[in-house]
Amino acid sequence: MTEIADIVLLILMIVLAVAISRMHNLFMAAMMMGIFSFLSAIIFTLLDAVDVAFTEAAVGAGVSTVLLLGTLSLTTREEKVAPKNNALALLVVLITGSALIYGTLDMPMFGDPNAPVHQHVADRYIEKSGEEMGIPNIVTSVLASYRGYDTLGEVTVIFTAGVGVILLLGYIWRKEDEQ
Amino acid sequence: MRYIFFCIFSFTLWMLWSGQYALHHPLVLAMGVLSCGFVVYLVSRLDIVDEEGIQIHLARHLFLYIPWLLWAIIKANIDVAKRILSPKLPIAPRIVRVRGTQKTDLCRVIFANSITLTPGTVSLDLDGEDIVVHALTEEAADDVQSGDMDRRATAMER
Amino acid sequence: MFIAAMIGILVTMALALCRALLGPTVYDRILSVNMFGTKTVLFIAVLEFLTGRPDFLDLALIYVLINFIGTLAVLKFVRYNDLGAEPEE
Amino acid sequence: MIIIDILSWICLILGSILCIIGGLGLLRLPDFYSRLHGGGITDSLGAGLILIGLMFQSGLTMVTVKLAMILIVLFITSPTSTHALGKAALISGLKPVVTDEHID
Repeated sequence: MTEIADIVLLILMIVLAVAISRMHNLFMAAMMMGIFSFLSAIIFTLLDAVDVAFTEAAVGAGVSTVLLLGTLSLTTREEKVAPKNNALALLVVLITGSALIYGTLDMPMFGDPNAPVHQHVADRYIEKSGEEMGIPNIVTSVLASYRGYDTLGEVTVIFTAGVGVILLLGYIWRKEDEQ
Repeated sequence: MRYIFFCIFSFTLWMLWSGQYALHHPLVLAMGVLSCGFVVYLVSRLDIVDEEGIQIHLARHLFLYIPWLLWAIIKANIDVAKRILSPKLPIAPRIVRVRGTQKTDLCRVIFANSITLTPGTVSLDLDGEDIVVHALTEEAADDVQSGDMDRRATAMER
Repeated sequence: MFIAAMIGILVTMALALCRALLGPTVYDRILSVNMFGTKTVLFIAVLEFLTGRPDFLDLALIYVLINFIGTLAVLKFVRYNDLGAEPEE
Repeated sequence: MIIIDILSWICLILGSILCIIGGLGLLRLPDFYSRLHGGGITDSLGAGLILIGLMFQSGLTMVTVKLAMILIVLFITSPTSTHALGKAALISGLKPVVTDEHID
């Protein structure tokens, strides 16, 4: 039943992606990225990945739009005209794309219960995480406890990136104040 | 006093959203209390809680106002939908000024938002006592200029 | 019946997307992005009823709020060309 | 039970039809300020009817409270953002198309 929605949403996404890549006004492109993030959030919800959709809501639709706009206010709104002759770029894109598609051929089918991911620890997470962690949300207990060190590393990376952005932007503002 | 009310309000909201589970787990409950406290701290820094937030006496008038507003919205929706669907597109957009006789800011906001919520009229700007309204049709403009909605919004102040 | 509502919302999304791609002015595009956000909220709500698990409506609630804040941030950027500017009035 | 189902179906279908009409309006109406009204249709009654139809389905549960909350927040924020959008366009000097002479 939800296949109709899948197909329509994916078509809309492709249309939008082509439109974004052909757009020269960067502000318009930032707006279209907002729509793109709404679309991907719906697709995450369709795939039952509600936690990912939550993150997409906070990061994709909220923070990243604001970050893009902040970047635009520091730079220009128009894209520089790219050189016309880009046969080499097309070749690189074609090779990379075909390599990626070739790589996906080895992956298990979507939703296949015999896929390796579902063989080892997934059962334990589903059956035991409630009593072991005392948290009803399995995703939370996997992220915060079973893979706690992973998450710690990710958070460190994100924190470093955030500090870097603040330092860079703060440097520009300080220079303006001194003038 | 206002902050205590706000704190109770936000904690009630938190309990509604995630409370069923938290009642048995002191840790989760503590997290909820902490986050509520943090939100109240942030809001107190922003200094946006004032007397307008708590006006219980408005609720009594809202019970009368909301059904009337819903009926107005339904009528306007049907009218605008007909006009969009008809092949000739019989619209006559215009800009009119409407006097808002409300004293308090809150009632003015309710009035302006009601104008916008009714399809066919959109409030564009506040200019002193006047509200600049963009109307899609002549009928919608006459409707909003007749002052019926204005009277009802002003009646809420008492 | 949920399917009918879902299809209706999808059609509206496609129409809003058309306006976003055609839109002559910046404001047309912001309007259609805003409308797209509202439709996302409705779609998620309908979808959760369609799949029979209406437990995640918090997601739709978050989207309502994010959509509002996002529109205001974008408008502030369009107006002052800077996100940190003080309002003039 | 069946009456509630029929009521909710009517609400859902009317809501989605109104949404589509609003989308058509967004596409057909001639200038930006008129298009605001097209957006207004979907935001007010279109969204409201769909959410009310869903409320009929869920009965008196937590889900209904959440749906009602979404409805209230939507009814407060959507006119506010429409107003902000119109005001920003007006200040930026985008001239509305008017068919009549009596401006201001």
